[in-house]
Amino acid sequence: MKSTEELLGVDLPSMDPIQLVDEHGMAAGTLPDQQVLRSLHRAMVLGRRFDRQATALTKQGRLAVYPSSAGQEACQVGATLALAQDDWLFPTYRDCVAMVTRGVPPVEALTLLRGNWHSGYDPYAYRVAPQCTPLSTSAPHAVGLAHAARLKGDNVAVLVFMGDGATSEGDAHEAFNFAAVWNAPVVFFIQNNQWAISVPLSKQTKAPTLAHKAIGYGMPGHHVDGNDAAAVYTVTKQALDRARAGGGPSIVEGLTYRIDPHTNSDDTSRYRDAADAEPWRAKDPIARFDRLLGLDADVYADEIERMASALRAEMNKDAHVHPDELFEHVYATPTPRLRAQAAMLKEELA
Amino acid sequence: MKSTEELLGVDLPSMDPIQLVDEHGMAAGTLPDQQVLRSLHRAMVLGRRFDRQATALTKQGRLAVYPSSAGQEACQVGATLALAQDDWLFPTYRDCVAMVTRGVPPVEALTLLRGNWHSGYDPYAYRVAPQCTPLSTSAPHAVGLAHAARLKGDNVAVLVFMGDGATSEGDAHEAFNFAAVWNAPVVFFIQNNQWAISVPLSKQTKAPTLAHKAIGYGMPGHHVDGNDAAAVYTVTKQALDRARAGGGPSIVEGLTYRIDPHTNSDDTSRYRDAADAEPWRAKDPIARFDRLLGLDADVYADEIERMASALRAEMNKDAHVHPDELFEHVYATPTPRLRAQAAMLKEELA
Amino acid sequence: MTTQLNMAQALNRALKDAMTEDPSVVVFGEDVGPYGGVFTVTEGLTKQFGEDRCFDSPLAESGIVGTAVGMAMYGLRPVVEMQFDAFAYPAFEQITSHVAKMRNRTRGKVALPMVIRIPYGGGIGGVEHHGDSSETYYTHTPGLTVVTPGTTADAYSLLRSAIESPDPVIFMEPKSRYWSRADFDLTQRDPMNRAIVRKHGKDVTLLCYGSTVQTCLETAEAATEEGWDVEVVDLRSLSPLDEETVCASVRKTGRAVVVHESSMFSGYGAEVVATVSEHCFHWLEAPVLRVGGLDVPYPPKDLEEHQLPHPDRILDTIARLQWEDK
Amino acid sequence: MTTQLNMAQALNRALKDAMTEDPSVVVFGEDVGPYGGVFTVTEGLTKQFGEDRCFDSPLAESGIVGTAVGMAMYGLRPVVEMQFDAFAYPAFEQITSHVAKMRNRTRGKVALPMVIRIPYGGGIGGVEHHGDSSETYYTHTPGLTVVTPGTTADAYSLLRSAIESPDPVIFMEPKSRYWSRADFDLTQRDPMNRAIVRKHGKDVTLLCYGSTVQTCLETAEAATEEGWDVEVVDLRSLSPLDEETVCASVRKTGRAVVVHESSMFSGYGAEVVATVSEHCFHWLEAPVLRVGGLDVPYPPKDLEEHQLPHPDRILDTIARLQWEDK
Ligand SMILES: Cc1ncc(C[n+]2csc(CCOP(=O)(O)OP(=O)(O)O)c2C)c(N)n1
Ligand SMILES: Cc1ncc(C[n+]2csc(CCOP(=O)(O)OP(=O)(O)O)c2C)c(N)n1
Ligand SMILES: [Mg+2]
Ligand SMILES: [Mg+2]
Repeated sequence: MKSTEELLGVDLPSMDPIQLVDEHGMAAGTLPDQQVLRSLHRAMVLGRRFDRQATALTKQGRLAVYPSSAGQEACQVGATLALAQDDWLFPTYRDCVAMVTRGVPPVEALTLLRGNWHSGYDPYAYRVAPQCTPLSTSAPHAVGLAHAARLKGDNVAVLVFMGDGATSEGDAHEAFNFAAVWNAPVVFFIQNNQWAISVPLSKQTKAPTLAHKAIGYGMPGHHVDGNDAAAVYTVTKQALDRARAGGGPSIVEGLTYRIDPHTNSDDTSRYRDAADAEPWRAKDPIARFDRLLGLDADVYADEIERMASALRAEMNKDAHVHPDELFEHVYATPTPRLRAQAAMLKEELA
Repeated sequence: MKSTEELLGVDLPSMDPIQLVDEHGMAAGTLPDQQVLRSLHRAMVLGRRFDRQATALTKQGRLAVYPSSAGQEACQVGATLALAQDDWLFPTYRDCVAMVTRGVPPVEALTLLRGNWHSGYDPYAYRVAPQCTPLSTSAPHAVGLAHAARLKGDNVAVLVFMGDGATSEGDAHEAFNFAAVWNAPVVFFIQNNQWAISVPLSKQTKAPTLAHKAIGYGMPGHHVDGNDAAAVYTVTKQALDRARAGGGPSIVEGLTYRIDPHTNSDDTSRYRDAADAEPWRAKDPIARFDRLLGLDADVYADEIERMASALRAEMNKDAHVHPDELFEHVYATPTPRLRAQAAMLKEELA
Repeated sequence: MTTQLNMAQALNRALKDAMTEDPSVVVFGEDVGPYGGVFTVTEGLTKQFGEDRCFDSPLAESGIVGTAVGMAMYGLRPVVEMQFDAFAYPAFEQITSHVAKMRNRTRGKVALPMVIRIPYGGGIGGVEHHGDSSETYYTHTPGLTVVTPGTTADAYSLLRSAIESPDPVIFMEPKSRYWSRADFDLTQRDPMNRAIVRKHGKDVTLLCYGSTVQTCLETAEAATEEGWDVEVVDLRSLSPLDEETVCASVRKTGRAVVVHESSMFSGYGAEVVATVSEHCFHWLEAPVLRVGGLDVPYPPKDLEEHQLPHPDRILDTIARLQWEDK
Repeated sequence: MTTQLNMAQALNRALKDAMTEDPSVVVFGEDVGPYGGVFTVTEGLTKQFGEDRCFDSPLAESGIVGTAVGMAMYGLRPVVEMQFDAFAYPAFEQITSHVAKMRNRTRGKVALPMVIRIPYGGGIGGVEHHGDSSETYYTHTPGLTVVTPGTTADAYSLLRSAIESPDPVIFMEPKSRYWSRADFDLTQRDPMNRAIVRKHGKDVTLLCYGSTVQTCLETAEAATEEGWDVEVVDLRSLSPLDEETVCASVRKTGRAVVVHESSMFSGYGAEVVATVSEHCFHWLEAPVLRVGGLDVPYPPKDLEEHQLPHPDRILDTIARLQWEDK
C-alpha cells in the first residue's frame, strides 16, 4: 500500500518542528557550514540590538510606533540569509530585522514607523518590497512577482513573510493557491509567534500546524523550530532552491513566540500572563547560537556600536519630507486638481 | 509510531472517492435503507425533469438564464435529503434541484433566473437561504447562522453548497476557518463538477483532492463519488449528525461533472471536446439507481406530469413585480429620497 | 442626571446597555474579547457577558462580516468591529453585495439588524492604512445606513439607535475623538436620521460630521473675529442625509461649506453640495464649497496636519464665498 | 482607413495591438484564456500569443489583482479582467490599499502600470450582481485613474492609452454597449484624460459617460422637438475629471444635467455637480441636476427599465431647469 505522502504527492509536515540546534545549543542534525552559522549569529545579534534600539526610540518619542520582533530573530535572519542575490523579500511591519539583514539601511527601514513617509527605501535597490501592513495582502504580490520573473526567464525566488494571524485572511489562501497552480517560485514563511495582538493561535486555527495548510494546495509544508536559525536557514534555503529550480512554492512555518508586546503601545497584561513568555525566553535563538559557537555578542561590539551610533546620528537628522511631495507621487504627473491643491497648501504655508 | 491520522487528529480523505453504489448499479458498501434509496431516486428523477424543463424555458425565452445541473443530481439530492427538518440549506445559483428537493416550489425557485426578483421564496419557510451568486460568499453566512443556532442552544446543522471554482475564493477559506475555530455545526459540500465556466479543475487547484483542504483547518474531509446518491447521502448525513452533536464542521467533496454548458448561454466547444463529457454520462447518477432499484423513471410519471404542468401553469401567470416594490425593501422604512423617487416613477408611469 | 465619559467609554457604555437590555446582541471581531479592542471600546464585555456574547474571531474581516450576516439571519443582533477603516476593505464584497442587499433581495423577508463599527479618519499619527476616511464608499451603497457621532453624547445615543435599527448600520467612529470627554444624559435619545444644529449663526453654514464637528465649532468661534456669524450643522446621519435640516440652515444663511476629512474628489461632500445646490439654488449667494482632505492617499504622521481640515483653511474657504456681492 | 467593429471587438483589437507592440503586456483573469472572456473581449489572445501572455487564473479576484501588482512591480504590464462589476468587490482592498497607493508609498520608486478591466452597468437583463455601476468607489480613491469609453472608437483608443499609462487604470466597460458597431480609424488617439463634446448645442449641457453617451445623444435628438438645442459632453475620463471641457460647455449653455446609470446618492454625478457648481456659479441659470440610477440595489431584469436613465426622464429633468427665468 502506498504511504499517505505518496498518495498525496507531497510531504506531510512533521508535528514536531524540525530542529538542527536545540535549546542548549547542541547540534541536533546536519548543520550549515561554519561560515553560515557565524553569519546567522552575527545578523541575529545585530538584529536584536537594532530592535532594542528601535524600541528605545519609541520611548524617546522618535518613532511613532515599533513592533518588536525580539525572540523572532532566527526566523527573520535565517530565512533572509537563505535568499540569493537576485531573490526578493516581502516583509511585513514586523520584519525590520529581516530588512536590515537584507541590507536596507536601518534608518530607511524605520521610515514607516517613524512617520516620515510610508516607505523609506528603494525596493529595487535591495529587492525588498515595501513593508506591508494590511495583513497577508503582500502574499499575492510576492506570487505575481515570482510568476513574472519566471515568465521572463529570470532565476529568481521570492520569500514572503506573514504572521500566524495573517493566515486567516482570504488573501493568504488566494496567494497559496495561485502560487501552487502557477508553480510560482515563492516561499511563504509564516512566523508563528502564536499571537495576533491579543488573540492566541488557538482562536486562530484548529490546524495541526500551520504548515499543514500546504496540503490543501498541493505543496510542501515544513514545520520548523522558529528559534533555531540553522533549521530556518536550511529549510528555507532548500525551499528557495527548489522554487528556483522550477519545483514550485512551499510553506515554511517557523514556530516561535512574541516575547514583547505587539507594539510598544500594547499592554500584554490585558490578555496574557507574564509567565507565559518565560519558557520561550529559555529557547532564545541567540543564546543557543552563543553556546553552539562558543561566542557571545561581544565579538560584534564594534560593529554594533557603529550601527547604533550611525542610526542615532541618522535619527537626529531632520528627515522631514517637504509637503510638496504629498502631491508628487499620486500619479506619474500630478493632475490639475492636485496642482491646485498644492498651490493652496503652498499659500497656506507661505 | 502513531499514524498520520492520529497525529493530525483528523481523518485524511481517501484519494479514491467513497462509493456505495457503483456505475453499474451494484452495491459497493452498506447502503441506506430501502425507503431512503427510493426517496433519493424519486427526488433525482424529479430534479432532472425540473432541470430539463428549466432549460427548455430558457429556449422559449421564459427564463433569462439557467445553469443546468444535469448529472449533478446525486450531490444536490443526496446532500439535501440528509438534512433534518430544522437544518438550513445555503444554495448557489446552480442548486435549484436541491432547493426543489428541500420543498421550495419550483416557480419560486426560479425567480432569480426568471428575472422577476432576486429571490422568490421565504427563506424562513423552507430554511433555505436565498440563492447566492457571488462565489463562496454564502459560506460565511452559513457558518454564522450555524454558530448563532448553537449559541441559542438549537439543534440545527447547516449545509452549504459551493463549486470547485468557488473554493479558490478567500471567503471559502475564511468560512472553513471560522467554522473550525468556532466548532460550528456546518457541512461544506463542494460540488466538484470539474469546471468553473471554462476553467478546468487543474487550473483551479493542485490539491490532491478538494477534500484535502480540510486538513489545513483541522476538520474532517470526505471525498465522495458525487454521482452516487447513496454515498453522498450517507457521508453528508454522518457529517450533519456529527455537527449537530457538537463534533464540528466537515468538508464533503462530491466528485461529479458538469455535463451541460455552464448556463444555456455558454458554448462548451470554445474550451472542451464534446467527448470529454462522455465517460461521465456513463456514470449517470439516475441510471445507476434505476438499476440498483430495478425501477425506472416511469414510476414517477404522474408526479412528474403534475410538477411539470404546475410549473408550466405558474410560468404562464404574470409574476411581474410592481415597480413600487423597487423602493419598499431597501430599508425597513423608505427614506424621504426613496419616496421622492417612487413618486417620480409613479408619475412617469401614469 | 449626567455622566462624564469620553467617546470610547460612551460607546462601551452603549454596548453594555444594549447587551443588558437585549440578549440577542453579540459583539465580535479582532481583539474585542479579553483585550477590549484596540481603542478600549469593548472593554469588560467578555468579562461581564461571557464568551458567548463578546468574543474574538479569527483575523479575517470578510469572515467577520459574513458570519455576522448569518447570525443576523438567525435572529441575533451582531455588532462587529473593523479594527481600522482600511481593514474593513477586505469585507467590501460582503458589505456591498450582502449586508446592503439582503432585505431587498428577499422582498423584506430577511432583515439584517447588524452594526459594523468602523473607527475612521486620521489625526492620531497612525501609520499607513490607519487614517483612511471610507464613509463615501458606504454612503454610495443603497441599503446601508451610515451614521457617525460628532460628540460623546451622540456616540452613546447613535450607537444605541444603530443597534436597535431593523437595518444594517455602518457606524463610523471618528478615532481622533475617542478621548473627548463630556458630561451627558444617557437617557437623551435623538432620532438617528436627523442632523442637528450645533451652533446657530446667520451668515454661513458649516456642514460637518464626525471629527470635523469639533473643528467647525472652533472655526465658528474664530470666525467671530472676522465678523462672520457661523452656523454649524452636524449631519450625524450620512445616509440618509437629513435634507430638511441642512436646507433649512442654508436657506437661512445663503452660504455653505461642507467640511470632512475624507479626500474631496467624488467624496461624500459632493453629495451634500449637489443636494444643497439643487434644493437651495435660489437662496445661495455663493457656490457651496468643500473643505476636505487633499486628494492624495492619507499621508504619514509628519504630514497629516496638511491633510486634515483646520480652522484656518475653513476660514479661507468661507472668505471665498463672494461676500463682496453682499 | 476605417475599420468596422463592435465595442467588444474594438477592445479585443486594442489588446491584440498592445500585446503585439509590447511584449510586457500580459492578460489574465477568469475565463479569459481559451474561452476568450464571457464578453469575448479576450478572444483569440491565448491562441495568438500563447499561454504565457494570456491565461486563466484561479477563481479569486483579490488574487488576480494582487498578483497583477507583483507582476507590475517586476516590469510587466498586466491587464486583468474582473468578470462583472460586482465581482471586483473581493479585490477592493488590493485596489484601494495597494494598486492606488504603491507609487505614492514608495515616493515614486515603484510604478504600477496595470489595467483592471471592469464590465459595468445594466441593461442586459442580467441576474443579481450583474448590473452594478461601481465607478464611484474607484473615482473616490486617489491614485487611481478611471476611464470609460462611450463609443466603440474610444474603446479602442482609451484601452490602448490605459495600457500605456504609467499609472494603474480602472477601465470601466459599459456592458450594454459591447455590441454597438461603428466604423472608426484605429490610428486616431485622443488624450486619455480629456472629455469630448459629442454634439454641440447652446441651451443645455448633458454630461455623461459610458452607456449614457448614447442615451444622451438620443435625448438630444428628441429634445429638438421641445425646442432645446442640447450639447452632449462625454466625460471619458472620470478621474481625473476634465473640468476645462466640462466648464467651457456649461458656461456656454448655462444649464447642465449629469446622466449616469449608477445610483445617485453620493455617486460620481455629485462630484460633477459640485465641480460645475463651484466653477460655473455665475453662469448657471438653474441648479445642475442629476439623472442617475434610482437609489436602490440594482433591480432584476423585469424592472431594470425603470432603473436606467432614459430619454424621457432626461427630458423631464431638462424641463425642470427653470426655463421660465429665461
Ligand atoms: C487586514 C488587516 N486587518 C487587521 C489589521 C490590524 N492588525 C495589525 S497587526 C494584527 C495582528 C497580526 O497578527 P499576526 O499576523 O500573527 O502577525 P504578528 O503581529 O504577530 O507578527 C492586526 C489584527 C491589519 N493590519 N490588517
Ligand atoms: C465572486 C465571483 N466571481 C466571479 C463570478 C462569475 N462566475 C459565475 S459562475 C463562475 C464559475 C463558478 O464555478 P464553480 O464554483 O466551480 O461552480 P459551478 O458553476 O461549476 O457550479 C464564475 C467565474 C461570480 N459569480 N462571483
Ligand atoms: Mg502573530
Ligand atoms: Mg464547477
